[in-house]
Amino acid sequence: MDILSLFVVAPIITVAALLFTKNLQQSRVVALIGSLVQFGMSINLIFAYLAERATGNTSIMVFTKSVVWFKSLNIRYDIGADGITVFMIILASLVVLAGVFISWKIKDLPKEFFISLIVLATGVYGFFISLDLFLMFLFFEVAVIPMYLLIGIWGSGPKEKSAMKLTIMLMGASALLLVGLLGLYFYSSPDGNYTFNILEIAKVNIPAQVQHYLFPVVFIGFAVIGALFPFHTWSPSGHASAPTAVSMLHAGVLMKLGGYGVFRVAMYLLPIGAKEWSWFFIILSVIGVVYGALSAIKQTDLKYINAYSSVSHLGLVLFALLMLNKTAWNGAILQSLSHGFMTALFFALIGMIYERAHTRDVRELGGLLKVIPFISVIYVIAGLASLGLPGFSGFVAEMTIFVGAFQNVDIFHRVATILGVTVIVITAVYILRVVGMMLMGPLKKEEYRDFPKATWYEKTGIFLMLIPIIIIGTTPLWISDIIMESIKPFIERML
Amino acid sequence: MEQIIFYILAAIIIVFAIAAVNSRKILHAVIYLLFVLVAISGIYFLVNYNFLAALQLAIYAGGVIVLIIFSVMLTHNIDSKLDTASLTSKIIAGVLSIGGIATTLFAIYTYPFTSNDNFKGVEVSDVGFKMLSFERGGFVLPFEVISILLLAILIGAIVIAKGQHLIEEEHKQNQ
Amino acid sequence: MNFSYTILIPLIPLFVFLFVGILHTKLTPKIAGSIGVLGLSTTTLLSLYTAYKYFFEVGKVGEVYQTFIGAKTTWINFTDTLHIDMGVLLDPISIMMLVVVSFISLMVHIYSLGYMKGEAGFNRYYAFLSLFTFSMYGLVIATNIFQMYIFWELVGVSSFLLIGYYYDKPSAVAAAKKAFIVTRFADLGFLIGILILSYYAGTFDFQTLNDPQGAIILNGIGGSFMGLSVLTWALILMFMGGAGKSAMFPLHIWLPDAMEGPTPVSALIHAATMVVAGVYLVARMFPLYYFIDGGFVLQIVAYVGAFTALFAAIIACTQNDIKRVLAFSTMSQIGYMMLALGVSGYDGHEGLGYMASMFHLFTHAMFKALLFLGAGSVIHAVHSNLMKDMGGLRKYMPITNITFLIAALSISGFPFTSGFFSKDEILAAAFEQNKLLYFVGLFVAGLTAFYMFRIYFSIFWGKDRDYKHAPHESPLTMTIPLILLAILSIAPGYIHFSDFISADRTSFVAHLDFPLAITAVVTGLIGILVAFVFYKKESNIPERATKAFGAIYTWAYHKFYIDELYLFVTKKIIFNVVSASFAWFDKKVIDDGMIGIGNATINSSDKIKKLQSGKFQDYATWFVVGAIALVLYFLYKN
Amino acid sequence: MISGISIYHILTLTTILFFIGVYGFITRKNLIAILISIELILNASAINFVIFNTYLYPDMLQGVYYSIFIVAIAAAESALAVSIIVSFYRMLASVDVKDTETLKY
Repeated sequence: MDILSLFVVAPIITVAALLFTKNLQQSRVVALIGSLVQFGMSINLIFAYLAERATGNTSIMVFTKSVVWFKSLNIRYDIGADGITVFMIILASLVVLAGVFISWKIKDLPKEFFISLIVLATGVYGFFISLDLFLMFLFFEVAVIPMYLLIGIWGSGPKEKSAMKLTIMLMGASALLLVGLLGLYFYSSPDGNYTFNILEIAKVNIPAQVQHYLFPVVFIGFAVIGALFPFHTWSPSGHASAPTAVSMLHAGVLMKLGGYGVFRVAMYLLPIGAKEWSWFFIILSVIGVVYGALSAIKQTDLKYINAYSSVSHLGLVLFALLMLNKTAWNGAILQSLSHGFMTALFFALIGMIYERAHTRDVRELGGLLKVIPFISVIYVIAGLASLGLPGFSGFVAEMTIFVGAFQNVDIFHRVATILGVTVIVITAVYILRVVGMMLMGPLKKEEYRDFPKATWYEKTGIFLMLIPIIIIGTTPLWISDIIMESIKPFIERML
Repeated sequence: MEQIIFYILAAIIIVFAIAAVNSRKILHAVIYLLFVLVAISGIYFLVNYNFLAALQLAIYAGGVIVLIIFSVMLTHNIDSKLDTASLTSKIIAGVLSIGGIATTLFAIYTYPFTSNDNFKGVEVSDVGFKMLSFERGGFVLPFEVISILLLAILIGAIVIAKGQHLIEEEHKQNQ
Repeated sequence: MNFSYTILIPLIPLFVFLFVGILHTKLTPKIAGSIGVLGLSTTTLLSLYTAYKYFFEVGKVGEVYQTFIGAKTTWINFTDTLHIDMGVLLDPISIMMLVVVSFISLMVHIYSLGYMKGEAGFNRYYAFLSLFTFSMYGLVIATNIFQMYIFWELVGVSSFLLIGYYYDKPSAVAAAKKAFIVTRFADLGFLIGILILSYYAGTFDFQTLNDPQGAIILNGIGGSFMGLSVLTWALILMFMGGAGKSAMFPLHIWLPDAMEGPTPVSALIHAATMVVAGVYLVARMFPLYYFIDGGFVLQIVAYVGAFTALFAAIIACTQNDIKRVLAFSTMSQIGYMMLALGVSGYDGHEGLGYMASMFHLFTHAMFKALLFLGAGSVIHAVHSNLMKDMGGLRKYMPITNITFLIAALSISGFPFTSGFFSKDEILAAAFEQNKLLYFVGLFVAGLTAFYMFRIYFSIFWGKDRDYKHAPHESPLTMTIPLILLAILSIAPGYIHFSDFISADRTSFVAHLDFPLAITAVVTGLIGILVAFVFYKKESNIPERATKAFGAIYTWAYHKFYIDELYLFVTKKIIFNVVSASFAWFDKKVIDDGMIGIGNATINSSDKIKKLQSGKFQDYATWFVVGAIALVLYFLYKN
Repeated sequence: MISGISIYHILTLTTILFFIGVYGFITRKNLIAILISIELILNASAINFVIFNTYLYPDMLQGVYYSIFIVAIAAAESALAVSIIVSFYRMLASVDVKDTETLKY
């Protein structure tokens, strides 16, 4: 078994084992062991990756494996990894692990909950390692469908409606995506030997006319899950209704599939289309960035605030990708990672606060620093990280994006960039508004005094998210260099 | 002579067909249908398909009409008048029919049929031999298929017409 | 000379921060406090040692002070040429700032042992102080503009945390938020400025950027935008960042509110160190500011500085909260420094303003910290910030009285105090360059003397108020810093700053210009005299004066309604109109639009469903229609 | 072959007959009446088969066979239809088309 296929196999084994568990105690332990193994594997993966690169392997993807799966259509089980994949997998495995900790005390149907969670993780891992468009699409669907169950069953509030909205919008996007992928497939070879393999398709130059039509299809198909304006509305209500661990996984990992797919497929395979369309999508993404942030200011539900902040932050990812240069792309990947950890941390904290206060309305909360100091302090830290304070990952990512975006000289890109930069102020406003209203100030209600302190599993979950934020934020060099190295072949195709 | 007979038959067919679809008494409609069917068998006679004409008379004019009359008897009061269709639906159907006639006739008249004149008529024995022939051009297979179909329909018709509660009663009696 | 040990200067406070911060629930206040003081003492010694080594042993090669890079490592790579380094840059101004920061910070650390005694968040307070000190060191020793920006943000957040120290007080929370957001807004300009500058210059590095013989200054790269070169725009935007941090008009509104923080914090952050970061930024980039577009941006700097100095001084005369008076005074003095930088030249004696600015920065840090700490001592005694609750305290608090007086004299430019020398240099520099600015400066000097002595007399003279319990002198931990600072409010005046700090790094001789000095002193004395008449004894003169000024007084008392204007723009326009309409738009238009698409699908399927009526005659009709249509199609196809 | 009558004449007749059947099928409200219409339609097509055979391919018998089969199937169909009608009548006491709509559910 090769090192990457394990990422698909391990969760499946976990799911199989979960089937035999009987109660919460058993299933959470199994899920924990499973996700710990995955986490260990992802850590191992980065060392294996570095070792592989150290041996002088300079191919775009390492650890590749190719098995014919469906011969007549030339669908293959093609997998491989580069630096970006490696970090994405670490992100996913960490968030899943933290998600298991956060759901330590889940009440209803624990077995089914953990199964759905791990299935979702399988889809995510599979998506990141696939080199075959069909396989990628398959795993994409595998990741999206459990979301419906997770929100619809374990959610809160108008959960059915939110789950429906989320699933339908994402399915609509994947329908679009499928069209795009099939388009790629049928132009993948001039002589009829069609292939879904990304690296193979990249060797063919798809005619500019075709790229012109395919790019927006593929881009939007992926970008909907990356919360591209105006297709972001599934995200606030979806997040608000989802249970904590699902929000974490969804905002932290699943929404990253969008940017990752855009980068891997849309940009890599359709460079001419990307150049032609970039102006249009830059406008959309800048609107998304500023608009998401401005909408967040006025929200009162913590999860809504965070969801809009995600729209804003992920808008920056798309914005950076559309800048079409190495630095910005590096920033986009860093931002994906950074936002993944930050937003997962946020949702974890919001979940904890909700569990105690039974409300997420900031107007009803106040002075929580006094009663749950640990959670509140981490919330402040997460907030500061989110508004791009140096020393946390957000700063590194945003600055890389802005510097990268500034490499485009023309006035359109300049204006777009400057508009995008304003988000650092708006973000500060809505983060500090929450911090000021909810954590600081006098205690709003007396009953808040009896809030239980953070438990060990909550703390573990929190630290799992916080530590990478600080690592990326303080020592970004090695991470950004690995990513930079992996971006090179992609950017070369662009130029 | 044949020409005149044909026109007479054609007139009978059309007039009684129209009467059959417009009559407000169901039994009348059935009788009109009978006239139409008989006139059609006349046309078969005209083209020298005697066997077919006989078949038409026996099965259609004999069997089917009787069947329909029986069902009318079973389900209708003899004096009851049928509902007429609404004017709109009549207009729609009429326009549609006239349009269909126009289209089809246009298609027919623009197509140059090349008539073949050496027609001799058909012997009944030929029909019978060919029907049961399993050589090239034989019709034994459709014949068998039709017979199986008839059997199935026979059984089906009995079961359906018998109705659920009758079957159940029978079932009880057996027990 | 190997300066690599200087890396310890920021790292020690960082370590203290992490240690105290993580263990803040475990440590007793005593241990936390001593760790903080100990750490700071070490860094102070290191800074002094470095200053000594640099200025007196290795700094000067030939006639020029050299720049040393104590340590440097790449932090992140952006493009092939752009990368952020983290390092230690040592040159005259950074070392001077190191000394200022470490000394004031040490004083505040010691002082806080007494002032903050018994506070619930004592350990947290010391952790934040260390965080601030670390960030400020990092800012000061930055080797490149982006490192500076990083620590710039960090000091911002430390300031936020410390202003919001009393986090259950809504006004403190609001003030903290305001401080952070306003400076953040200014930093937006700073960041864009950095982006523009670095794109055209291809580097973040100060040494490359500031090289007067370098390509950037000589060639003035980049095109022009709206009549000014892009580099000028970059510098204007960067100055915006500096103006935000240094509370220059119109980005000053956060500073008075920032007084909600504990008084020692105000002394450290909002008087002596952080707020002068803007001045330091301009000084750091001075060659660029001076050479690009013939110093166009420096003119802006000068006028903004002068205006702020005047504006803040006028408001200071009307405020009743002593900390607010001091806050406006700080703004006014920083305006002075900006003014001095703005009128400065580059070579030799031309660079008098630059030197004066740094000199004033140094002296101001000392006496303003002293004023704040003295005010803190008073507040500690009477538990109020308001002047009406104070009076006649000289009997109860002799040490505070004397030290406060020294500081007040110093800031008023009384002869033989350090403030006298530094202010004189500034006025001299302004006089040489721009008479208008000189007179503004002179007028402000008079106002400064007036409002300082207004609060001095109100606090320490006049008659006693009915105190709940008799005020008493503060403990030793608080008075020792006061005494040390009092000494340093006088002594630095006798240092020849021009020997050490100048725009072009060569020493020159700055003479005391007697006519100007005498004018300034007389102005100051008039100010003091007026204050003496007004406030020495309770009288109705102030009230009459207030009436005489009428509307102007009311305006000034309300800080010229700038806060209200901001509040209107942010609250009414941005928050209630823009943001609310965006939220509405999202809910009603986009979300409902998406839901509408779903509903439209359902509705249309409802409609289509009717086609399947179950009436087989309908089906037959459609079937015939279709058949006819098909026939027609095939007929007419050919 | 009918002397003096071309294939066009006969086809015209069958077309008219066919569409009369269609008209009846659409307008009639009674199931048995509809059955009658269906018979008309079937007969029209049966004539067509025979006529094509006679006029165009006189040496073959295919048309005849098709007609025979049509007759057989028509008979079977009427039998089945009648049984359904009877059964339907027992259920709903009606042979109206509009009542058959309930069968949709």
